[in-house]
Amino acid sequence: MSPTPTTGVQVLSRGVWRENPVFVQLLGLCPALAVTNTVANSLAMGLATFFVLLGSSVLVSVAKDWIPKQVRISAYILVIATFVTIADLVLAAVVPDIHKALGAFIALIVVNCMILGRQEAFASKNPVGRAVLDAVGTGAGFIVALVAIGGFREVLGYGSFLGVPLLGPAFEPWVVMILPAGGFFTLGFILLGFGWWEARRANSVRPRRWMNEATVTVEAPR
Amino acid sequence: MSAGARGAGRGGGAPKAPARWSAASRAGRLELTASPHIKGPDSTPRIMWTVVASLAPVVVAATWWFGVSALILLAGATLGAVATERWFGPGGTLRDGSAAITGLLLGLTLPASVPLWVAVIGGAFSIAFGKLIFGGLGQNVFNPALLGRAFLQAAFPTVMTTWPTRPETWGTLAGDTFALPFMSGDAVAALTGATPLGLMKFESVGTEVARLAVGATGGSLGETAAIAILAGGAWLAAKRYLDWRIPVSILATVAVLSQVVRWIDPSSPGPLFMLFSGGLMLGAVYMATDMVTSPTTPTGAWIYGVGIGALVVLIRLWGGLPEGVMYAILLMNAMVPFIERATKPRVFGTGAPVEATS
Amino acid sequence: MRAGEGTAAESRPAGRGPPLPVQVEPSSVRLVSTLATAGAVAGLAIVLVFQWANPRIEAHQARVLTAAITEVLGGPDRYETLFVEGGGLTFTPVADTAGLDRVWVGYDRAGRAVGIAAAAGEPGFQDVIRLIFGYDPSSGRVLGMKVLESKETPGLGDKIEKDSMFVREFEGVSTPLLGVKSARATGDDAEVVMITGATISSRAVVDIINHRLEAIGASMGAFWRGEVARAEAREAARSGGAP
Amino acid sequence: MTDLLWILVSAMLVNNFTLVLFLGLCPFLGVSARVSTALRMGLANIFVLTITSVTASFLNAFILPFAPYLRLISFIVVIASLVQITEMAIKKLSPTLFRELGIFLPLITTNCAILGLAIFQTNRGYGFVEGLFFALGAGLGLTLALVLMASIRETTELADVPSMARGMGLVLILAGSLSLAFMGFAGLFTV
Repeated sequence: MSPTPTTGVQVLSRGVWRENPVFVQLLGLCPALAVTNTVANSLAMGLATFFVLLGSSVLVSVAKDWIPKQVRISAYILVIATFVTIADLVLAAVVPDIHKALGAFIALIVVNCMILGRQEAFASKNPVGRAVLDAVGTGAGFIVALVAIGGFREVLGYGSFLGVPLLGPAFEPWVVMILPAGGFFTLGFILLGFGWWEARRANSVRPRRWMNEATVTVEAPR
Repeated sequence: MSAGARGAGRGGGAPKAPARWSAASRAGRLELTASPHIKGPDSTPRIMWTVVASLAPVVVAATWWFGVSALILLAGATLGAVATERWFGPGGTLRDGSAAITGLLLGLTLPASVPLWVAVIGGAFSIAFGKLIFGGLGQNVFNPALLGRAFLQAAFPTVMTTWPTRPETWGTLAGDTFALPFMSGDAVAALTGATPLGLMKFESVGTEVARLAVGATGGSLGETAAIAILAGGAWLAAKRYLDWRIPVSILATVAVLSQVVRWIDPSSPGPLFMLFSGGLMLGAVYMATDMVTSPTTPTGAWIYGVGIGALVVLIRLWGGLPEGVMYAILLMNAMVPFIERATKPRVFGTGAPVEATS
Repeated sequence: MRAGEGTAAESRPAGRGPPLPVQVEPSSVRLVSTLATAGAVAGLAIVLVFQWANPRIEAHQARVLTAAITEVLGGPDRYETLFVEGGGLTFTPVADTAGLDRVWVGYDRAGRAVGIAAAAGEPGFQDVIRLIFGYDPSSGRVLGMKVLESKETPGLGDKIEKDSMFVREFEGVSTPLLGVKSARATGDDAEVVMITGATISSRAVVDIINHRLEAIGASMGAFWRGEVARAEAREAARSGGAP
Repeated sequence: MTDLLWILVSAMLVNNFTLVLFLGLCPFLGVSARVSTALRMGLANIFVLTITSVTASFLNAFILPFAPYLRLISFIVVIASLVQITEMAIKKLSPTLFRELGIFLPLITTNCAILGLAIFQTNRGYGFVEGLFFALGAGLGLTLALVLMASIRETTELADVPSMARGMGLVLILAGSLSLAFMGFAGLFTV
């Protein structure tokens, strides 16, 4: 991991790109692959996760002095589960169609390692303002990643973007992109693209920083 | 990350990946050797081009039954594979012919009516993600041609399950072969029939074994003429270019299991039908025997073959798909590293304690 | 264990004085009370949101159900819920309604029953397919079919809900249904032509309806005869009382 | 009986938890570098999934009809504590088993597959026995996917993988290929 950033802008921006939760840290892959067959679903899942992350970070950061460290993980999970239940109920009441499309995966935001990770690594150690910046940055990075994956899959799999047909009626859709295999392939393609780009850019100066970070993050026990 | 050294130090994997070839190709030489169980003067190019030659009767049969479209598609799939190998592969690996074989085999598994661009994409996918991503020849896990076929089947399910009838004249296209890239073909143009397995599964209609043997049925380009495939396979087996244990164990398993099922349920298709229909012959002789993706030990070869046969019977008789040879082989490809471990007692028994992460 | 320590720690004003020394092991009371407080707050928040959201969710579910029933019964004026109890259909079951299987009977403007809608689900190609269909016990014909939930292959198996040709085949088809390939269709009343390339999914739809009718078709018939008798009685009473 | 068989086969092969439903991806990607580790992880998963299924059946039958909105919270809290208690019990009763499975148990608790199983089981209305078969199928499917992936990864370690594909890129392509191969099981035992 990179050294702790100092300015608020850095706190905000690193989650979006340099420490993108999906592409770099490979966290929260379950929703990132399971519901990203269209951009609309990706966006809804991204926003729901964003809401939960932001809410939990604020609450954890505010309450950090009252939570004894022995029960902190349980307390975080309780906080996260509360926000997820709220998000689940609100989505079901306001946008029932999207709620049906996302199905059980809204509830599974609870076990998104990214959210718990941010509480443990940042919100519980920083003042509210910085926790908000961190949550916004990380949440935005998650949305960016989900929409990128969803866009790739929807354009190839349905020939449309956000439901708007792009490629004409004669386009032969690549059904595999909507299927589970397409989810793995899409993220695989994107990571290969990063790997290629990084290998080309950095030649031997800083070899494979992306991939090393990614590997280390995933293999370390949470 | 010195992957080679790390893996070799643990001794966990199969010793079939030759560390040599990258060095050799970097030096600009073309002397490539792949599977280590081949000894003597048989170089990789020689084996590969012999396999291509042995496919001649199958290609002739495909062209006979499906007309000019067959030739165009076979050329397209081969071109897609060879071009990908040329552009993205390590230099100089084209001449060993392995990319051409992959393309040709993939082409033989396509229905005659698919658009040309589908065949080209399939060939490119086979080589790029079936082979090059693992580091090239000799290091891939899945049979590249079948992985490409599985991808196409998942990507374009309608196109890949439309089986045209024999065109009226040899020069008539079997479908919308020249559809614009990424656009769907004109489905009305193709007169569609059904494969013998589809007829059996969905309508309980059998097909005479004699027609199956010569290929006068619907199906993929190269899978219909069982006799042509057997001829090519026998020649290769005689030259010891393929491990006879694999096709024999696959075919025997299918025959035995389908006979057993027939005793229990007389309405199920018998062994002869099961053996000669669908892609079983092509898969057993040319796909499952791929030296890279099949086990190297004799015991392993038997286990692998029996596994494929059992999976074929399972999917054909109880699955939702009429045909399962492709999936059976891919699944057993995935099992090969495991089979190799299990059939090498030295490695399997000692199994050094390993830490959770590295 | 010192009583009251948990509360003392809780009430310590935030921001004043140094933070709690971490070396001191907080008592179990403190740990439990923290979690209990958090749980209580969480429960309260959820209950409040639930109070707001639940009527909307239930209204939506009712709308979806009404739309589906209206569609498969060919637009009835209204519908009533029927419960399957003891092999018969009844409006007023003896047992608790929560555990009972239910169907819906639709009425036209004149109050005549037009058909019964029933939901059912069975495994298809990928996962369970759930659907609802309308049935007319007097003619033994299906009135319509709508897939409620399926995960069949996009572009192939999902034609069971998206291909209007296939869906329309269920309007007026006589039972038990017969799934046939297009090449073998004979024009029989009971035939449903299956989707090319999605035979398993199409056949699953046909089987689901057939199995459901096998299970409750007889009770539907019995209920229907009673309903017809009641309608006739009403009719007779009205015509008898008019002059 | 056929229904139970279908539930088992569906959760294990047709709708494999990892390769089709994307549940349990963290261990699938993180703990699949060695076959021996993967196997132990899989066994620990089967164990926890079974406990989860029983717990979820119990909660669904006796507690949640009164407060459906607390489902998520009670699932996660009760299952996490149960796994922890089990871990302590195993540590006391069978140190050998604890060495084999113990270190994985806390890792598993925060794994999507566990909560996913409880939620799917509830949404599908499975009872106690059906839930057990579902959990067994899911666990076997997870183990199968893990072990296959691990044995393939051990082999590809020897391969001369291009630099851009080292790390997770290749693993994800492999997962996609496995997912393609598992499509062959679609429709198993439904006709």
